[in-house]
Parts: sequence; C-alpha cells; structure tokens
Amino acid sequence: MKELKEQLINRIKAHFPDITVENNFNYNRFDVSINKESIHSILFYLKDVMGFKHLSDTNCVDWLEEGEFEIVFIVWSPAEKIKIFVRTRIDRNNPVLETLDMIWPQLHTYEREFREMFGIQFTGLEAPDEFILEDWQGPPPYRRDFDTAAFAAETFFERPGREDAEDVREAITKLTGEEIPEFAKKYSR
Amino acid sequence: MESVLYNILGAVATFLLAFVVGMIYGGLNRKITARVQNRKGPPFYQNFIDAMKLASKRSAIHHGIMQHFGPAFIMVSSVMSLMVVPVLTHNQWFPNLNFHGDLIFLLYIMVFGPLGMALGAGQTGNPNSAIGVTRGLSLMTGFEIPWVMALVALMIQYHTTSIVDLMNVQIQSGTWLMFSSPFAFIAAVMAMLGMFRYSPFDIVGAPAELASGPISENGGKYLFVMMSAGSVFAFVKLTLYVDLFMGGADNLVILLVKTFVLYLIPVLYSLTTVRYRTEHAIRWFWGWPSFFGLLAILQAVFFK
Amino acid sequence: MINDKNSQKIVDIIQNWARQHSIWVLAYGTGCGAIELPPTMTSRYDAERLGVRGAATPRQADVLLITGYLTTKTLKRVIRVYEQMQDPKYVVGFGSCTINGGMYYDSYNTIKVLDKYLPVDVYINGCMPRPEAVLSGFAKLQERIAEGRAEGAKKYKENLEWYRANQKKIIPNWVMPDYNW
Amino acid sequence: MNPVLNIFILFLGGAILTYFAGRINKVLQSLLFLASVLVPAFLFYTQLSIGQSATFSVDGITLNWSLNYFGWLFSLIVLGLGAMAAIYAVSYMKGKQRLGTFYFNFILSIMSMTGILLSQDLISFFIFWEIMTWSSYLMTIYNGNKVQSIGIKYFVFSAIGAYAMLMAIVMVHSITGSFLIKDLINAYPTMQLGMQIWIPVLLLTGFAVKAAMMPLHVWAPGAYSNSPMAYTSVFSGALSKMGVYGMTIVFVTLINKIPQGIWFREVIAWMGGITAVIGTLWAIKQDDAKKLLAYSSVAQLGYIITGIAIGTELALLAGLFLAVMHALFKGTLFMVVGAVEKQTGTTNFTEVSGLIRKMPWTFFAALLSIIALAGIPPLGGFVGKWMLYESLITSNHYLLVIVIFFSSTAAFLYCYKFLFGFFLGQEEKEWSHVKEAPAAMVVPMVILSLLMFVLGTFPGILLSPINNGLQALGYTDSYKNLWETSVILNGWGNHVVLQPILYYIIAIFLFFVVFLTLKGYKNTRYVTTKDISSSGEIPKEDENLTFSENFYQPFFRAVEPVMRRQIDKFYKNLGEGLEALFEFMRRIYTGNGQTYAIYVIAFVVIMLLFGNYLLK
Repeated sequence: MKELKEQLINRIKAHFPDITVENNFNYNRFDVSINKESIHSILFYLKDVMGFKHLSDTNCVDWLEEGEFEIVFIVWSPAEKIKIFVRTRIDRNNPVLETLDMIWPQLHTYEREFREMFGIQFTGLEAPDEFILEDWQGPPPYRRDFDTAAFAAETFFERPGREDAEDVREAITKLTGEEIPEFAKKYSR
Repeated sequence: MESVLYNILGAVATFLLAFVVGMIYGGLNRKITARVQNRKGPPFYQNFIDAMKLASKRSAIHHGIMQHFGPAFIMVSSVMSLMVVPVLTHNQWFPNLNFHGDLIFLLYIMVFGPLGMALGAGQTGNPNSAIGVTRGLSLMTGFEIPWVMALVALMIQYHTTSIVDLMNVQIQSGTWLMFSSPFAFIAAVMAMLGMFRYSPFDIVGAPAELASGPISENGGKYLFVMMSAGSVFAFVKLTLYVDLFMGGADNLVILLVKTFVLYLIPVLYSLTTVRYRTEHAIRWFWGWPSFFGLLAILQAVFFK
Repeated sequence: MINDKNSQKIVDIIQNWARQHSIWVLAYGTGCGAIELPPTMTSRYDAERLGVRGAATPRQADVLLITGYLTTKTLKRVIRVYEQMQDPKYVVGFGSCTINGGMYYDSYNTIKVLDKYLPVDVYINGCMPRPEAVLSGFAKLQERIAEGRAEGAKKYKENLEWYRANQKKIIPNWVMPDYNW
Repeated sequence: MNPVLNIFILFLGGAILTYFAGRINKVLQSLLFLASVLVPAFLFYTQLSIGQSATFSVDGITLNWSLNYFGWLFSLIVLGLGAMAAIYAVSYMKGKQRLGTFYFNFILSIMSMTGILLSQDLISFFIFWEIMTWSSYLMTIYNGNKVQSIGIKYFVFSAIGAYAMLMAIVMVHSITGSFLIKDLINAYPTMQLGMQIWIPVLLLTGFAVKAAMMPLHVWAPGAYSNSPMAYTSVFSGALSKMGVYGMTIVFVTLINKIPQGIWFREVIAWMGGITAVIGTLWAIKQDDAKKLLAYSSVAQLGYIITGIAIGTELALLAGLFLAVMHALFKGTLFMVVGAVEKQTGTTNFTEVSGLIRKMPWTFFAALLSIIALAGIPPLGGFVGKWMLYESLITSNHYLLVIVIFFSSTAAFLYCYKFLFGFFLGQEEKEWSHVKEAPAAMVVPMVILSLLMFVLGTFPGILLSPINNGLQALGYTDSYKNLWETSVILNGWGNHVVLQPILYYIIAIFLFFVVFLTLKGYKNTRYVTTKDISSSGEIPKEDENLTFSENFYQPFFRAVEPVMRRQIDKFYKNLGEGLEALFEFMRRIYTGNGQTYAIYVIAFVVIMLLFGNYLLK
C-alpha cells in the first residue's frame, strides 16, 4: 500500500508542486495541504483524473490562535481504496472562498452550513441566507471566540439551583425512611 | 298524536340502545386487543369516558360551514339506517321506519354519512383529510361489490328487497340464511371487514402517516358526535347482518349474543394482520369475496 | 342551563373525572425522550389501562408531552401545537432538559426553563425518566385534574402577554396567528 | 292561425330579429333573446292542448305536427331547462364576442327540439333533427379553438347518425308508402324479419349518437366541454335527451312488438351498462371540470339507456325519470361550472380551490345537484336509481345490476372530486378577490336544484306525466293504481315511502346542527384554512397545501388494466386505415384533400349499396 500511496503522491506532485504532504499514517490515508487558490483545480484533478470520485466529508476547523479557518475535504477512491484529506486555509478576518458546488453538488449543503456556522462567505453560492438556525441574530456560533454559556445565560431563563449544592439524598432518606442502595453510594460526594 | 309520540319515544329508545351497545362493543374491542397483546387494557366502559371528555371540552374550532355540518350528516346517515333496520324480530317494540325503506334504500343511506364526512373533511383544508377521503371512497368501490352481490343473491332467491320479509323467510323456514345461502354469507362477511375499517383495511384513518385522516381537524364536540355516530353505525351493521343471515333476534339478549359473535370476526381478524395499501385492499375485495358473491348469485339462480 | 352553584360543582366533578380517566397524549418527540414512550404504551407497562392513549393531531389531544430538550426552532412549533389544542389542555415536561436545561445548560439554541414559555402542569424529572416515572407523572397529572388544579390553559390565557413577551424574546420574527380560543 | 305554427314562427322570427338586433343595441338584443325563448315556451303551455295538430301537404307528402303526452313530457325538459339556461345565458355571455351567433343558434336549438317533439312524420322529424345537429355543431366550434379535433369529430359522428336515420326513413317509405310515424308503427309487425331488424338498428344508430352510447360516445366529452357553458347545460341536459326520446319510441312502439326484440333489448341494455362504467372511470380521471361532467353525462345516459332498453314498466319509468333528473342536475352543474369559469377564468381543479365562502349559493346548487347525481336520498336522483335497480333485479338482470351498481359507487369518487376541487380545500390568496356570480346566474341554478329536492320527496308529481306519456305510446301499465305521490314501488310489492324519511332526515339533521351550534357557542371559533394542524408548521399566505394532483391514484392503480384507451384507439386506427385508403384514392382523383368529406360520402355510398342489397 505504501508504494501505491507514494505513486499517487508523486502523480499529484507532478501537477501541483507547491503542496505539503503528510504521509505518516499506517492505514490507507494521506493528507495534502494546498493554498486556497489551487483548491478547485486539485479537487477537479482528483475527481476527474485520478478517480477520487467520492466526497466522504467536509469539515471546517477554527484555528483561532493562528487567525485562520481550515477546510478539510475527505475524498475517496473506490478503485484504489485510498482516502485523501485535502486541506486548505483561509484568512479568519476575511473568510471568502469561491463556491465548489460544481464539483460535488452535495458541497452546496456543506457550504451553507459553513456560511451559517462559521461566517465563511462563498462567492457564487446561490442559496437563501437562512439554513438551520431560524431567526438567528448572534455571531456565527461555531467560531471559538463565541461564548455559548454567556450567550445562553443572557438569552434564556435559568432555573436557580440551591446555593449550598449539598447532596440531599441523605436528608430524603431521613424523611421517607428509604435506604440508599449500595450501588448508588459510590456516587455520593 | 299518540302514535307520533310513540314513534318519537321508540326512535329515541332505539338510538340510546344502539349508542350504548356500540360504545361498549368499541370498548370491548380495545379490551380484547389488549388481552391478546398480553396487556391489561382499559376498562370496557373506556369509550364512554372518552366521549364524555370530548363532550366536555370547553372550546372548539371549525373551518367553515361544511365542517360544522359534517358530523350532523354522519349522524343523519347512522340514525336513518338504524331506523330502517329492524332491531328485533317481531317489531312490536321498535318499528320505526322498518316498513318504509328497503335494502337498496339502506345501501344508499349508508353512504350518505361517509360523503357528508368527506365534505366536512374537505372544508378543513388539511391535505391529510383529503387524502384520507380519497382512500376511503376508493376502498368503498372495493367492498361494495361483494356486498351488493350477496344482497342481490338474497333478493333474487326470495323475491323481495325488504329486510322484514327476509327475516320472515327465516322464521317460517326455520333455517338461517347463513346456512341456506352460505356463499352470500361468506361474501357479505368479507365485505364487512372492509366496512368496519379495522386492520388490514384501516387505510382511511392511518394514524401513522395521515394523522387520523378525515377527522384530523375535528376535536371536542365534533369528534364526540362523530364517535357516537360511528358507534351507532357499528351497531346498525351488526344488527343488519344478524337480521339478514342469522335469523334476527327475539329479544335483546339473543341480539347481543349474536351481534357480539359476529363482531368478533373483524376484531380478531384485525389482530392478525397489518395494513394493506389501498390498491391491494381494492383488489382483495375484487378477488375472492367477489368470487363468492358470484357463486352466491349462481346458487340463487339455479338452486331456488 | 345549570346556574346553581352546587349543581355546577357536581357537573365539574363528573367532567373532571372523565378528563382524568381519558388522557389523549400528543407526544411531541422533540428530543431523545420519545424512545421511552413505546415501552410505556406497550405490553410491559401498558399505559392504556389508565386511559392514556395516543392522539394523532393536536385538535384531538389533551396532553402535550414534551419529551426532552427544546431548541428555539422547535419551541416555535411547540407553541403553535399548544395553541391549536383545545381547552382544557395540559402540558407535561419530560426529562431534565425541560426543567433546567439538563446537559444542554450552556447550549446557544436550547431553552432551559419550559414554564416560562408554556404553562407546565407536571414535570417528570430524570435523564431519561424510565416508564415507571412516566406513569407516575401521568398519575400525578390525573390527581391534579381530579382536584381541578390542572388549569394551565386558563393561566396561559390570563397571562398571555407575559408568555408572549418571553416567547418573542427568542423568536424575533413572529409570524404566528393570534391565539384566539 | 294554428297555435302550433305560431310557436315556430315566433321562434324563427325571434332568432332572426335577435341576430340583427345586436347591431343596434346589446341590451335590446338580450331582451329580444329572452323574449323569443320565453314567449313561445309560455304559449306552448297555455295555447297548446294535447292532440292539437297542424297538417300540411307538400308535393304529395303529408306532414303532421301534433302534440301528444309523450312529447309534452320531454317538452318539460326542453322548454323548462331552455328557459332557465336562457336567463343564465344572458348574464353568462355578457361581454363576449359574436353574441348574435350564440343567441341565434340557441333559439334555433330550442326550436328544433320543440319541433322534434311535435313531429309525427319522419320527414319533418329528420329536418328538425338536422337543424338541431347543425345549430349544436356551430355552438361546439363557437369558441374557435380545437375546431379540428372536436368539431370534426362531432360532425362526423352526427353525419353517421343522420345518414343511418335517412336510410331507415327511405326504407320505411319504400315499404309503407308513407312518412307518418303512425303508419310505420302499424305496418311494422307485419314486415319481413330483415326489415324488422334493420329499421330499428338504423334508427337506433341515429339516436345513439345523440345519446352518446358506448361505441359512439367519442364526440361527447370534447363537444360538451368546448361549447359555451350556458349552452352546454342545454346540450347535455336537453339535446342528448332527444336521443333518449327517439330510443324510447323505437323500443316501445317497434322493438317490443316483435318476439325477437329481446335480443335488441339485452344488447342495448348491456351497452348502456358498459357505457356507464367506462364513462364513470374516465370521469374520475379528469382534472378539468367540463371534461369530468362531460364523461359523467356519458355515464348517466348509460343508466337511462339501460332502463329504457330493459323495457319493463318500472325500467321505462326509471329511465325516463332519470332522464328528467339528469336534465335538471347536469344542467345545473354545467351552469355551476360556467359561474366558476366566469368568476375565476379557469375550470381546472388543480388551479381553483376553496371557493365555498366566496360563492355560497353556487356551492349550494352544486351540492344539491351532486347529491342528486350520486343518487343519495332524499334528492330526486335516488328515486331514479332505486327504480332502475329494482327493475333490473325484478327482470332477472343479475350481472347487469352489479355492473350498474359498481358504476354508481365509483361515481361517488368524481362527485366528491367536483365539490372538493372547486369549493373545498385551502382558500388561496390568488382567489381572494372572487365574488358570488350575478343573481341572474344564481337564481336559475337554485331554482333547478330546489326542483330536485321536491321531486326527491314527491316523485309522483313527475311519475304521473311519465305514465301518461307511456300510455300515449301505447304502453298499458299494470299497477298504476298503486302509485302514490311519495311512495315508490317495485314489481314484488316492496316499496320506499319517501315523505316520513324526509321528515326524519330534516329532524335529525337540525337536532345535531343545533346541538353542535349551541353547545359552548361562545367558544366555537371560525379559523382560516391556513390554521391547520400540519406538524406545527405555519403555512405561508401564498403557500398552497390543497391536495388536487393525481387525486385518485390508489384507485387507478387498482383498475389500471381496464383503463387503457381502447375505443379511441380503435377509431384512431380505423381513421388511419381509411386515410391510407384515401391517400391511394387521391392518386386516382384530382387530389382534393377533404379527407373527412370523402369519408362521409364513402359511408353514404356503402350504406346505400348495403340497403339496396337488403331491399331485394
């Protein structure tokens, strides 16, 4: 399998010399990182020429510290039984990418989700603004600088708990006369 | 004047009897289903509680005049067919309209209700209601064929279209028609499975995909009237079968025994089967039941 | 017809008895709790012996059973369904999520306290509550109905403005028809 | 002057005056139109008495017009429905083009139908028959669209019918030497067997075309749906009844007199039954209201033909009662479609829905006529259906009664589709501007539908004229004395008493409506059709949730094998075969491509050759 992966990497490198390859996996996978200008051409190349016909998944990672979003496309070749993670990074402050839904139509859905959840703008994506979140007015919620707990505390009512946060089960046993079962005792604080 | 009062009292008494018996049979159906499924099940009077609760709802909505009239149409159909079907053999108790209508009148007044309900369901604007109605009407074209074949066989064998006359035939000869015209009885009972709309022919209500179909927009008092009409109608159907095929009943106890035995057929059959698609149900009725209907007609023609 | 106070009381007792023993449940399977209902209804626990039965549409239902967490998106539908039900009607909150948010206490789109948005008659706690707990919840609801204390709908009608304000706070684009019964 | 002639002069003069009055004033034209339909109709019932006649002799041929009870019975359909449709037409045609043509042909149709009913000789019968065909043909192509497919179909079938009838008339004259119907009836039982068969066959072909019987029904749906609706109510309601009129005379006075007539009766009865089934199945499939009603007319005429063909007293009564009822409810239903078309501009079920609150009176008329059409008590349709079933069972037609019953059960499907498609379902924003039709259109509909209600409870009002009419044809009834105003009776002595049934229905209905209305009245609210329990979703204002596409899909999955378009295919193949033949003939002749004209001429030639062979 190693030879097959090397072969494939060489074939890709022949066309896209500026990629970074990570190939330290023991199983049928290797990773390819590329700049955002070439992402269309490499995906087209993988799909149409090299037979990576199947898009398994697409993810977005928020690298807050580095100020970048990373989008990962996982493609799979049914003939070679190899999957490739194709990564690209875009600027976090100006997250704009051209739409890719002409390569795999299912990317349309993923792009809408990224737009709503991370605020990445896809130029040329023809879809209504609202996708999953109805009437959403806050910042894109999957960004790591979005504090969900604070947002939730501010937006929704909270039911106040007891101040002391004691284990009340013993008090209850005293009241009702019930025994605490053996197995439950280990959960006592 | 006295006879009018007597008529009204008789009609009300018949209605109450049909209502109570129909409701209890509905409850027993639930109880039997539960026992077969190894459950305790609700009490046999559960349907009365449900009806009382529905009647005591404080608010109600309607989407227009036809939804308001729909339950009344169903009630007209149920009560009219109740008035035409003789409850007991000698008729001295509840004569009602027994001598004013015959079997073909009964066939037509019995479809009056479903059509009225369909109009009410149509006005709600709920697509589920309309789908349920189309299924129901399609199903009707299925089970009416064996049913009418069975009735025609009886009519031509005994040269009458009157229910009372058919009952008298059985009293005079001493043989129930289910024994002297067995094929007609089989066809009619198979059609009855469709008439009761229990599984596998519960394609009209279909709670899983149609959200109870035609009645999906009716609650409270509307549902109460529909439920009562359904109970009365169940009683009418059972009594009609008893009158036609099982020699009628001399008193209430015999009537209850006979109708209950008959009622067990659709109830127990429903427990063993799952739902058909509409087209399969229609084809089912055009298959063996209609074949038995045909045999019944042949028997009536050649072995008078 | 019946104006006399005592006879009204008798009528109320009978009606409440009927309501108590005939509970048609509209199970709004918003969250994971819906999976606890099949065992509740079937042979093992048999809720039908208490008169509890499924209803297909809100028009016919008495109890709105909210099984689990409510996102802001589903809250809108739940309110709609509740308003389509017919008086008298009851709400049962099912699981910790409806009480205080449960494991979703810090989620950005899940409400935490259901009774600020809809009048809850009975809460069933647990994550998940087992069928025994569900049955005991129904028994509690029946108790309250029999005593005439399960008047959530009345409360909702009287404090409609307060409920509306809370609901509109998290549903800014309010397009629903008015509550009119 | 002879009042019989007066009526025709008034009709004809009125038609011509109306045609030219349009150049002066539209209102005057409409008034003249109304006058020239209503005044002769009024004179018909006030001035004419039974037996009144006018006789002329033209070139040695005696023409005789006279009124008998049977013609008087059908005049109720022609003039009653004609008058209602005329009132309706004035309002319906407001703002349309070529009013003169419409009014002229309308009056001419009414006149020719009256003429047919009065004619006692075959020549004037045939002339009036042709005037009726031509005026209705011109109405069929009045809209100017689909002339090729619909107009020519109607024309060809009418021509087949007319030439068949002409053949029969020639044969009659060559045997009896007279054109009077009376002489034909007297001479018929003594004719040779060949003549005894061919004369009824040819006459029945002519009548069956107008009555749209099964193999000859192909023209009907197109022609009914393409005419202006105000005329279609007469076309389907009254004009097709002329076929029934002729058939009744042929059956009662000719076929029933010979022992071989039983074969005719069986064949025609079964053809009627098959017509009913096929028409019903096609009607269920239509998405256009006009087409639906047109196929339903074909089906209903199937019942009527079956009843008349069976030929027992009860069956004849059933057939004729159903004929009158069909005129009433189908006339009303076509008027309803016209009203909807005028107010919304479309007649397609998939486009219109939820008009009940906008057009309540139209809905009321539609509801009553649909109940009558479905044959549900207490409306008039039930009485006809009941008598038809009883007559079939008592005359040993066991399988036919199943066929008829299947057809009328399946009829519920299209009945519901009609009401649901237009009036029920979601109220759409697109149709929020629609208003009730003008009073001049609503009043005729409501009057006709109330008539159905009266006839459903007191059928005796209509049954005694039918009885008189049958006696006028020489039919002697056996149990006339047992008839009462609201009791219907079959041959075995079983009966339905309608009056108490009506009281019961009204009482129960009112009781439960009052119960539903009073109980907690304050808390019963009206909500819009957008407020439905659709899984908590809220349909938007412009969102249409009405279910109207592919309405009876499960039913058609079940009956698929029956539903192939066999008959149209047969005619198409026949036409193609003939066209190939004419292509060949065109090489011999000069190449004039009027294919259909040659088709007709070829038909005449064939018929003449065939007839000559028979005469020898």
